[in-house]
Amino acid sequence: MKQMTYLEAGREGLAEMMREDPTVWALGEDLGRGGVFGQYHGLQQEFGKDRIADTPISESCILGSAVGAAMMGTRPVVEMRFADFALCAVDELVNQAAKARYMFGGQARVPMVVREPSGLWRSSAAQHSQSLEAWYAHIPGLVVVMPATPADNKSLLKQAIRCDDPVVYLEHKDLWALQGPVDDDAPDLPLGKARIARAGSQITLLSWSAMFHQAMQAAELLAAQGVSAEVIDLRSLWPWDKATVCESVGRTGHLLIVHEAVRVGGFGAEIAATVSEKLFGQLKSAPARLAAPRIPISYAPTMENEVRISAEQIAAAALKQIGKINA
Amino acid sequence: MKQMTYLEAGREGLAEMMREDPTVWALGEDLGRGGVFGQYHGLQQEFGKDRIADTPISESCILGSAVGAAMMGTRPVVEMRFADFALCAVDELVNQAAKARYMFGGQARVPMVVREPSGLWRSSAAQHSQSLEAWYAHIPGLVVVMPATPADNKSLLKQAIRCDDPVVYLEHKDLWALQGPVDDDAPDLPLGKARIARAGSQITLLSWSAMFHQAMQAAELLAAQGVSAEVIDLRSLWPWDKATVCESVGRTGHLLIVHEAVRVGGFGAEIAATVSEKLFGQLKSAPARLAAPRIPISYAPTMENEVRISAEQIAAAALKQIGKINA
Amino acid sequence: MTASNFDRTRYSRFYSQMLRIRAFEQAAIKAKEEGLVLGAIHPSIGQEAAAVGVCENLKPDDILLSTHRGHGHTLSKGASPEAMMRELLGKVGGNCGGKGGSMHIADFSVGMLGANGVVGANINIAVGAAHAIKLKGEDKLVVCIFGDGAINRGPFLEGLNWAKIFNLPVLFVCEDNAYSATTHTRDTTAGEGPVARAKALGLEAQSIDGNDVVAVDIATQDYIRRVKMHGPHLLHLKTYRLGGHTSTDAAGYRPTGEADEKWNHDPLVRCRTLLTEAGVAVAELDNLEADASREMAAIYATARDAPFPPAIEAYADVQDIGDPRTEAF
Amino acid sequence: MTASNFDRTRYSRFYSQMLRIRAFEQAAIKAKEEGLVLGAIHPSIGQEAAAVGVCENLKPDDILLSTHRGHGHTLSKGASPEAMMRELLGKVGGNCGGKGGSMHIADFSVGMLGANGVVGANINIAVGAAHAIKLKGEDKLVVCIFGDGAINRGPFLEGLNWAKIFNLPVLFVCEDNAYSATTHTRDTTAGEGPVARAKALGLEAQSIDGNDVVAVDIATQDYIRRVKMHGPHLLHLKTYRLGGHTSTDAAGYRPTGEADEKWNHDPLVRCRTLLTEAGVAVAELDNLEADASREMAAIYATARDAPFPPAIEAYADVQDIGDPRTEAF
Ligand SMILES: Cc1ncc(C[n+]2csc(CCOP(=O)(O)OP(=O)(O)O)c2C)c(N)n1
Ligand SMILES: Cc1ncc(C[n+]2csc(CCOP(=O)(O)OP(=O)(O)O)c2C)c(N)n1
Ligand SMILES: [Mg+2]
Ligand SMILES: [Mg+2]
Repeated sequence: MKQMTYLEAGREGLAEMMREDPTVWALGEDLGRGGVFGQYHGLQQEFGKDRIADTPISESCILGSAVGAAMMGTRPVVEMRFADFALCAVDELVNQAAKARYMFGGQARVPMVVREPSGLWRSSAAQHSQSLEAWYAHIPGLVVVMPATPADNKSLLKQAIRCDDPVVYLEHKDLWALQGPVDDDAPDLPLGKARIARAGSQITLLSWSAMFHQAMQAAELLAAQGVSAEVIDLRSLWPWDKATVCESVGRTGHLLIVHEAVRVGGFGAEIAATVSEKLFGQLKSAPARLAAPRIPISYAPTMENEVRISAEQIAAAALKQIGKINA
Repeated sequence: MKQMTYLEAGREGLAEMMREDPTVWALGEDLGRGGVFGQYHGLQQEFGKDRIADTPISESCILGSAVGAAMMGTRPVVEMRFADFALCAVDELVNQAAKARYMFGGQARVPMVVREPSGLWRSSAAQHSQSLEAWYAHIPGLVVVMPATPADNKSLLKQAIRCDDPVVYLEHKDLWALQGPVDDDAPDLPLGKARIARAGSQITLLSWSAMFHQAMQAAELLAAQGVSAEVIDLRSLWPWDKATVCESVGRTGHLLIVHEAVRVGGFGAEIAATVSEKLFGQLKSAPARLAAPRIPISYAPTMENEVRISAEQIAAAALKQIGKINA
Repeated sequence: MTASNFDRTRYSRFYSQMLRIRAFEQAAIKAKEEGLVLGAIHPSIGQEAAAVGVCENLKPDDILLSTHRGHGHTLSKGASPEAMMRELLGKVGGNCGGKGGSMHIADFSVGMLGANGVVGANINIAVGAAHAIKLKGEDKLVVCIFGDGAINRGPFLEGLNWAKIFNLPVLFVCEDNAYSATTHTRDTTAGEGPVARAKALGLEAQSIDGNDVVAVDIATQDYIRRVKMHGPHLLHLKTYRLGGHTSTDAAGYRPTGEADEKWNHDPLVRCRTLLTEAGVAVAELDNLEADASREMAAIYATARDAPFPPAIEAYADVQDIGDPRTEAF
Repeated sequence: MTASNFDRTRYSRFYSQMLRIRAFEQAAIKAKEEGLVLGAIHPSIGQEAAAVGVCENLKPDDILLSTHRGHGHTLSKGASPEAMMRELLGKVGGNCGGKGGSMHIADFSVGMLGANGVVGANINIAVGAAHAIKLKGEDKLVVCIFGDGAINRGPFLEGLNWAKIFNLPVLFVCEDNAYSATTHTRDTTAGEGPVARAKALGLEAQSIDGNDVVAVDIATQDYIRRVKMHGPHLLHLKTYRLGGHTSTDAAGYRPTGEADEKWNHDPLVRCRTLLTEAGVAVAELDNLEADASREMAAIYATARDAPFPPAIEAYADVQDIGDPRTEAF
């Protein structure tokens, strides 16, 4: 199977969709030059300036125009550069894209993908590092996808583009260079399905995006200590795969949710609350959350690291949760 | 004690602060005419056009300019008209106001209040009805306040204005006309303290803003059926009064959280998850949430009512939760 | 405009459309007074010439985006007034199935892609619709109508700049009724207004008496041709909102006498005068007026008697993936 | 400008400041190459005349807002380069205590209210700062510097309109280096640019050769006087970014030869020529250059050797109410 990076996989997914469907196009700043991280490298050469459109620095129009273009039967892929800049276009996403189909009584479809490179990336500070997936999951009308691997980034991006709903597609900046196998013959994944990436019996570690990889490492560390952890990559936050999660936690009895976003009001809270509701009585411990403190993100590494969750921290929290060590 | 409406109480609170502190001023559209709901009625006459400023329809500048004005030692009170329109100014609130103090290493203070009339108001449809408090609670740097009564609206607004942090102050549109006692001599409330509005022993009903009144009615209905419900008005979402809530739930063993916002990713999830973490083992049931389905808000009352929680629904959910009736 | 080249058939039709809009809104205001219309409505009484002069020039597959004050535009674009009235009453058979109400009125079947509850938001959406037209190589255009207040929001700059950069087929129409809600827009608008701003963004633009339906018609025809050849243009239509911001706003903030004076320029009266001067019989014009009233009275009655949509419809048309009807378990 | 009225003392000082900026940024680029600067830096090499010509005219309590490319502005406003270098390295003693880095550099003690990571966001903030000045009746002004790319964002329209409406003491400065990241701004900007847009919003505005520090100085003096009398104005400074968008951007997207040609207009060389023509001794100018290098070399060394802030500082300065240090239980 071929190996490629997370970044290349996204690019290949987009290119394949553009070849397959002439109504697919992409818009954003500096795309002709490949986009700020190179995610669009070479695409303007293949597809021309109309379909890989270089835009002004006008986030509200980038996103807002995509709403109009989507309602008119094209499939725009919007590049927001940094998830933080999408905050310049929230009316367009939340009041317009997410609601158009509904408030017009089903007359509109808004098939668009909003790519928002998200998360911590060494010393990018408070305005270039945020993870706001919980916001989008709270908004009716939006689909929310967060791929963690190259294979998923290709497959899920393609599915997001095929989807008739507006999809917030959050790629993690720290995963761009991650290498992994991508199987061109694999059927594309349905949106909303989690993956049990590692089977285990004593605790379920649930995560997504970059944190998933920390969870996998944590499972190794736990294995070394004789603890069998199941690791789930949630992949989509809306819809989220309650069935897979509950089935797993039903078996293990312990759930530890790990995400990079701020813990207060993070999506981990929704999962924890839901799992409690569904499995009360079957749980051996309260669903636990390991996530960022409620502080902005610093530039200096010492302070920035305070919002980073490591595999060691996850393993320690898991051990504590299953009662192997004390607080 | 004098009686006044929630709207009048807010106005009086603002007027008192403006008399007390010459750096307090308000800005927004149509304020000279009293604001869209009359919350500013008469204030321009008293304080002049400089301190009750009529602005262009420029939400991003209304909020963004307040950030600059706050950093320069004034205390702007920003009127957003409808919480939904604040979505035109999210960069200004989240990337600027909330982070300025931090990212400049403590050099800045951003003492501003963002008033966002929020929530359902008959047939206002998808773009004039949203409750997005969960978003703000998730953002480090912000204080989030949601008063439910006239007395609180006066007292908490004054405290929000006095506070050196940016405060998102969500008044509920459906409460404007609510009458209640306001004690001018009462000391102003600290931000972040919940109120046990009705003592009870068998279940804790936790709510805020307009839903608090439904919860109070539900407690009446429950009392009529011999069930003793404690009712808490949370008042502030950040900080939220974990101590009061946990103490109550520790006694009753059951927690039912009721909010008007969408259930998925709503702040109820945070509370439910936290209470589970703190009180696992002491709980008689999983913390439960009654809140809106994940759908946009309709115009026609039949459909709009699907996102409204009634006292009857709360009472029924509470009975079910404590095992008095079956699913 | 001399009597000889005055197209009586055309402007009789325009007059009739203006009468229909007026009658529709009068019926809606009545329905609001009776508690039948549940949300706010923003009547466009006094602005009908702008709506009709622009929208009568659009083909069914041309695209229109409007504002919270969009009844006139929508009707003139060809939407069924019955479906519109039902929508205002939140009834079955409304254009948006009762989900939208007045502020979200839309009829995609006639190319009307929606009013909008957010001032200025339609500008970016319109530009995107035009972008799609360009990408698909279609021969149609987008008309985006917004108020004088909207030119102070960011999308005005971002959208017009965008349209020009990508050379998109959009006709921007600033329908200037002098007020933004309860504030005179002059007090919140720096510089010379929409035409100067549009020109600074590289668009051709002009101001027109928006209460003169013939002038609006001619300018629109001209600009539609130019838009198709040279990309985006802006028309500034100067009109006046004869009523309040919403139907329940008494508009006491206006200088005394202002509205009374403006009633002398009622575009319906002005159009009627032109037609009579051109020799159209008074009886014929009276008939058009009576027809419009009758049509809207009938519509009002059917809408009133129609049922509300079933509650379960609230869960439809949210989204396909993660549909709330199948997602909740 | 004749040799006779040329103020040698003044422009020697300006030259010295430009040299200090250049030397600071060269030191920063070196530190970045060595892995000491952790985040991205956006050098302003080639744009020093704009920074100095504007900021040397500001009093300590005048207010300045800048962009992601703000080292020059900040230094010229009087911030300590040592604190700035420490900030770039995320070290103790940085202006922002290591929390901000290059893109959030700020020194409130000299009226420098921050660079900003969001293009155009400083415009609304600046306008609000000026609003506070007006409310408090203070005699000072706000200078808001932004790039050519920022004029395509909504805040440009909203903020300039606002400043004019409220007649606020703001000098807007569009520092036009021809590029927005990797895109030539001409390709994304409709119309004639910032001056035309500002004029359409009722502001007086003019374009200046931004590489001519004397021209910038004179225009700034004039505009500062006018701002204090008549409210907001805009200066458009045409310059050129001699390096890449960030220090690690090779800028291969520029037409061959473009940058080489522009190096001939290096504002430092131009200023030096003026000074020598005015009779300033070459040795004196060489000394200024050596001083600047020495100063920044020393700073670089101390910054490099300074420690990182303790991790616990991450929890400070978030907020008073709901402070994360006391809230977590
Ligand atoms: C972004 C936003 N801000 C404020 C409002 C509230 N609002 C509704 S209509 C209106 C006035 C709009 O004025 P104008 O654009 O001139 O349109 P008109 O009502 O005169 O037709 C305002 C302020 C809104 N709907 N959206
Ligand atoms: C709202 C927003 N969009 C995009 C970016 C990414 N970005 C950073 S600098 C830059 C180019 C800005 O160009 P210009 O305003 O001309 O300033 P210059 O970099 O040339 O000094 C871009 C697009 C951003 N920081 N903020
Ligand atoms: Mg108007
Ligand atoms: Mg530039």
